[in-house]
Amino acid sequence: ADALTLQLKWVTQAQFAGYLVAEAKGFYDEEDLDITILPGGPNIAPEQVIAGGGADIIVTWMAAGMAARESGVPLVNIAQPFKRSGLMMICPTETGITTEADFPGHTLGVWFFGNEYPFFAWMNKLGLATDGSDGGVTVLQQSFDIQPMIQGQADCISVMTYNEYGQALDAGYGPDNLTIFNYTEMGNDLLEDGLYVMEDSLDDPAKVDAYTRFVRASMKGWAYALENPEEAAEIVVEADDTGAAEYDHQFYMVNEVTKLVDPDDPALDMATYERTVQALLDQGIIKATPEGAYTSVVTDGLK
Amino acid sequence: MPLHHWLALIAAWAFAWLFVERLSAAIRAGSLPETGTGLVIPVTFGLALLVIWEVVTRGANVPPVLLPPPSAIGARLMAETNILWADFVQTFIKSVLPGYAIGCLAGLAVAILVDRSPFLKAGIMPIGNFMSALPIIGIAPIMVMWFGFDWQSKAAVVVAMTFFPMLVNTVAGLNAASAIERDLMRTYAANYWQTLMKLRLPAAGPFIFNALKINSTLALIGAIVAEFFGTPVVGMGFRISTGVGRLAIDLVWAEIAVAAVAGSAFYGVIALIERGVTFWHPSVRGGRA
Amino acid sequence: MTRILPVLTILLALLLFWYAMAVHMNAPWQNTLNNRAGLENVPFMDFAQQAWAQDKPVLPAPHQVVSEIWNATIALDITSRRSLAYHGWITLSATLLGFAFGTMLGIVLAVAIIHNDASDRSLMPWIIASQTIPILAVAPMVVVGLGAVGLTGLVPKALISMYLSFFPVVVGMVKGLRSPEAIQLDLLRTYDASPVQVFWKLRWPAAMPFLFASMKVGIAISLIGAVVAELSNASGGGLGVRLLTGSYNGQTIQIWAALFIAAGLAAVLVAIVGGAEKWVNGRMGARA
Amino acid sequence: MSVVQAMDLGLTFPAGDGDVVALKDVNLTIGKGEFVSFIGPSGCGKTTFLRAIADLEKPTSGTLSVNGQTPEEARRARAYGYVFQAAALYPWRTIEKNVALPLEIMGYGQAQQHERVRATLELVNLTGFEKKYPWQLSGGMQQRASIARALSFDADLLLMDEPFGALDEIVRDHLNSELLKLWDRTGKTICFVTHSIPEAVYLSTRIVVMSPRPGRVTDVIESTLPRERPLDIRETPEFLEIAARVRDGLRAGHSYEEEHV
Amino acid sequence: MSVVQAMDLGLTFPAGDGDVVALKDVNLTIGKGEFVSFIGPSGCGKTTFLRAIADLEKPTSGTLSVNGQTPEEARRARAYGYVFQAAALYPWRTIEKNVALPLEIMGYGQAQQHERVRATLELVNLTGFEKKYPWQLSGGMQQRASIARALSFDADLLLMDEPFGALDEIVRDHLNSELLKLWDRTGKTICFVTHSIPEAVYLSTRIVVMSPRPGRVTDVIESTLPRERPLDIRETPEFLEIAARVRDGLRAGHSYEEEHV
Ligand SMILES: Nc1ncnc2c1ncn2[C@@H]1O[C@H](COP(=O)(O)OP(=O)(O)OP(=O)(O)O)[C@@H](O)[C@H]1O
Ligand SMILES: Nc1ncnc2c1ncn2[C@@H]1O[C@H](COP(=O)(O)OP(=O)(O)OP(=O)(O)O)[C@@H](O)[C@H]1O
Ligand SMILES: Cc1ncc(C[n+]2csc(CCO)c2C)c(N)n1
Ligand SMILES: [Mg+2]
Ligand SMILES: [Mg+2]
Repeated sequence: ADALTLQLKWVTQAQFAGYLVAEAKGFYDEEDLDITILPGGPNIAPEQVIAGGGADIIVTWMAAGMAARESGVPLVNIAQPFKRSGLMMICPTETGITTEADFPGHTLGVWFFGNEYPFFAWMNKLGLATDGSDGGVTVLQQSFDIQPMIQGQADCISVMTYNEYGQALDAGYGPDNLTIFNYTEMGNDLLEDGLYVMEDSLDDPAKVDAYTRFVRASMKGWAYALENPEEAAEIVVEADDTGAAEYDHQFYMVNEVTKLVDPDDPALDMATYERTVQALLDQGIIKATPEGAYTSVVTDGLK
Repeated sequence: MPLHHWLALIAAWAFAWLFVERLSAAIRAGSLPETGTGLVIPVTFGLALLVIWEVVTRGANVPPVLLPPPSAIGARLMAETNILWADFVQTFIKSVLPGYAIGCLAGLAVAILVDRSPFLKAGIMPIGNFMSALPIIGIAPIMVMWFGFDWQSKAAVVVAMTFFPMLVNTVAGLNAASAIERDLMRTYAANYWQTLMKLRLPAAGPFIFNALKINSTLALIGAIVAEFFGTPVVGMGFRISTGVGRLAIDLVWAEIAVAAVAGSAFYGVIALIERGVTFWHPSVRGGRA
Repeated sequence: MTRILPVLTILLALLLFWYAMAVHMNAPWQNTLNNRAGLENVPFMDFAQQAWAQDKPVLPAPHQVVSEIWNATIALDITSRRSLAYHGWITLSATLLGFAFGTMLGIVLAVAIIHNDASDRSLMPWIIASQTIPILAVAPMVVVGLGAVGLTGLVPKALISMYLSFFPVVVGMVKGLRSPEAIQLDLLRTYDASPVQVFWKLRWPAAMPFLFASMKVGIAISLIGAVVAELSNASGGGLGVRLLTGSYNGQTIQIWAALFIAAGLAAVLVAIVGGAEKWVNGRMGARA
Repeated sequence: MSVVQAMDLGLTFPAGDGDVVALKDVNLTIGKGEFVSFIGPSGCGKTTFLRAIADLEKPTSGTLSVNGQTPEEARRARAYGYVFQAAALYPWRTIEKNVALPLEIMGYGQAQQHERVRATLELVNLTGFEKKYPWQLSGGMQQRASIARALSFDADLLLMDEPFGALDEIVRDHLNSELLKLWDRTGKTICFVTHSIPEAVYLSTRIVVMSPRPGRVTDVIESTLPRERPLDIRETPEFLEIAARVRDGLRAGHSYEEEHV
Repeated sequence: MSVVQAMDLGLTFPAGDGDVVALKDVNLTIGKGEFVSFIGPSGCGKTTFLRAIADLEKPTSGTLSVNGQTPEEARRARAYGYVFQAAALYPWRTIEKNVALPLEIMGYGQAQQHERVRATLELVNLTGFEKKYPWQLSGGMQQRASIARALSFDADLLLMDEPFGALDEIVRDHLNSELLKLWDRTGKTICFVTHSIPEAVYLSTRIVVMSPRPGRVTDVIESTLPRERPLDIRETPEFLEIAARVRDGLRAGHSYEEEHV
């Protein structure tokens, strides 16, 4: 069997249900693959891990992937299971924020560590300063939960539809007492969880073949998760070494994540790709239009 | 790694070693002055390290996103002085210094309080040990909850981190005075505070400075780590954590270099003060009795 | 009894303070909840009860933490991945290994420093500088780097523990090994004792008080190192991982439970070092 | 009124390998203005007795009163000055500051501190060494500094434990006569441990001879010498006779005689 | 061959507030088997001279040889045993272990260590205190333990810095005669610092009188006493005459004479 290591962008959770299900249900074995799945965390940059040779394939956001490419890690997108963004910004109504025009003077929470690009691209589009100057917004490096909102440290916080938004719902927040800015609906979405490999590995036909089988099995995993959300949630809980994943939350997450994934088509949508690249260029996150940052050789191989 | 890289490596090491040996022998023999030359040695050693680092990263083709060569770090250091300075002010001046001062003073005060009353000592020391062991990583989010996300919460983390070493060392130090030195105070019927000020605190000096030195490095680590848990978008810890995410590893190392220089200078200042204040201790006066 | 009573008194005072703070800090959120539910003029005691029973409180009440600890240790199979005892053991083993490495490294460096001028002058500043490197920044790189050469699990964590814990030992031991009075050194000079003899017969015993003071700090820091290392690598478990995942999910009670287990571990470890100190002191004829 | 009164005094040090009886059945009354010397073999309990008077050691039996009070009350009233057998100077203080230490503690004014330090340092011939640290002095100089420290404040009772042990004969003679003058002038009560028989006889109104294991008083010799004592009184037959008595007392309680000679 | 030879020896301690000249122009030759006492006011450099011989202090001028070698070579050859002015016992070792320390270092076997420790402790009359820690002993007992430590191994040169300062007359007499016997039996060379003129005269073949600021040798007195010296030789006119010469020498170099008396 071909051995491949997959580095996730975050801790073991239903955000990666397709891969975890494929592993648990033996879909990788069927493709004669031996897959090791490494959980991520707030201090693990998948781009760094793959550059150091610690992984063959990584799951990451396109903005971070392109930025890494410019910094000398030649990453190439081989598949894009996530079609839509799950990123939102929510503001409790008592802050008085109802439209983008209300932002100036308020504190907005953002995750950094490579997750800040969509936010800055958006602010750039609105023409709002983020350096603390007058008429702009104050940016807070947000922790990975909704506490900054509950404790009023930030007026608005970043959430993922499939994770923190669920926590907010649990805490009694909802559309009736929140103003929600959904990046996808606003047309500000940048591509999220895609699969990236090192450029030179694509010269090796055997590798390309292994990648192809990997993507095929993974998409089977996603399809299975979509059909069987209860079992998928159980698999995720089971796969979590730390014992922290809770079934109810993972079940919620499976259902939300599968809304973002198209299990039948892992191919990169060129229109969204172009828009993402343009936003990154506009914001100065990358300086030059990337060349060869994606390939369809793997997804073409699936057909 | 090609052969000539290996040779460069060995040469750099051998040269530095010989040079340092010679120099310190010369200082010992008194043919070179202590001050000034004293600095040359660690600098030489450091330069040797840097050369080795440069040669290894380049020679073995270590990906710069894992470990950049020092030359790249140096270039970044020069290019980003504004950012680095702002981060330094936020972290060192605003968080570390006040937190260090408060933490050390509190540790000292509680040690004295605890020392005063055996009841408190029996009660607080076990609980103090317990609290001190709360990993700062755990208290950092809590401090952010309590003190907000700006420097105040970082200073609070520094306070919590520096408190325990000071407490433990001071309690040990307050018992360092010898029996006969205490007896002398008894013969004067000196009251508690007189004995404290004139005997036990001076005798505890070496221990207190021990804590001050350990704390000078702990404080910086604490402040930087605390910034990983919610900060405004400035600060050394913030820059390091976001820098890794952005793969701006050379900026991260530039920040680390600033931290190392600031921390070493801080330590050096404390060590200088120590030499002045506890000049009488055998470890300082070379054991003359 | 005379040892328990003071501890109990202080503990009681702390508990009272803690309960009061819990009401104070959870009040805003409780008010929001009550307003939403249309409750008004809740009597104080009822309000307090509510504040002490929140799911994700800002500050959990002591009994919430205790029951979480209970549920996550005694009430669970020890091999379960939800068991804090299981995670505690993982952290403890990394701590102990790292502490052992760190203490040895610290002593070895201190010995080199006091015996060799060149290493004193060249090493010491860099040992100090090494400690100003924010470990959390380096930890993931260490984990990634060691992972690339195939080292995973306990060893990377223990190395980070070692990195933190050797420092207090070096500083303390350099001081301790230099603490003998001149006349005590002179005595051995008159015997033309070898450096090894001077070390074992004089410097080492004289450094004991410093060694133990350093080790107490060192072992507590070592635990912090293990926890920090776990934060960089969510696989494999450990108390640090519990802290991390607790904080993603806003599970404040889980965070506090893990924190208390960690602190409890450290307190026990420090106490063990303290016990060893007493024993050695006794063997060295210390005055009662 | 008696300054020190010991009745059936006993003091035992507990030790893992058998207790040490440092003092047993000691009965002694020292009146105001007396100069009492203690002499006896090494380890016979002289230091222990002085320490008990000074409330540095708790007797395990019998009673002990100082100035009619308990030793603790007397200590709190700062009834005495103590010269330890070892100098016990604080290494972080200069000689001058070491001597000023009791004055600081007892709240003397700056000017008075200065004057007293100057005078007592001159008395022990250490003028010029004010700014030195203890480790820069020879053994005898350290001892003199510690004497100066005990004399700097005016206690009515002086407890001196071999104060002149490390001094040469000339300085010793000098300090002996200075001490006698001081005693005569001020009417202080002095308890003085020494190993020198001539010194004991020269200085004392009474000489207490002690003997070890267990430490006890074996002889008390009253001096018949006049209060006024020039140095050459030491050659008079009367002096030599007292000295001989002391020597006999000492020898009687001494274990060497049987064992070794 | 001379054991110690000092030529124009000088030793200055640097100090912030003016250097201290501890030794100046010292010329002295000590032959094999001599017993030389050093006497002089406190602070005159006796300890410093002994320390220079022992290679514990580096002379700043002149030359010094020990056994025809440099002091360092002599020290490395374990040429001497040293009794310090302060006992310097290690607090974490029992008395017996303290005395065994040099034997351990010099690699004596267990049985031999045991026997030597027993014998020297008996010599200084400390049998029964083997298992005590230093702080459980009186000052004089500590001093005797440190003497035992220096005698436990057989060095040909003994450097003794006021070894008997804290001992009473009887023990002192006893140890004086034991030391003389040892010296006579073994032919050791002994350098001996004391403040007691009778002790110096009784023990020595030669007495070196020193005087302070700067420390220098002012007189060297040859003893005419026979090698065989019973204790009562101290009452002979010959003895008293030598003692008087020493006293005069001492007085001459002494600052007290002019200043105070
Ligand atoms: N480490 C030192 N630093 C500075 N000065 C010193 C030091 N050691 C000794 N001295 C000075 O050197 C002089 C001689 O000292 P030394 O100890 O040799 O005297 P000594 O003859 O042994 O006196 P004593 O009989 O009191 O022991 C003294 O004036 C002393 O102050
Ligand atoms: N802290 C202690 N613990 C145990 N035994 C002690 C202690 N202090 C003194 N002793 C013992 O008590 C006895 C008397 O000691 P003390 O110091 O009073 O003698 P001393 O008469 O002053 O002798 P020296 O002339 O040698 O100073 C000795 O046998 C000594 O071993
Ligand atoms: C370091 C880091 N921080 C934030 C995110 C954003 N994010 C995307 S998925 C997810 C988990 C919660 O749903 C979070 C927080 C990330 N990926 N990595
Ligand atoms: Mg005594
Ligand atoms: Mg001397």
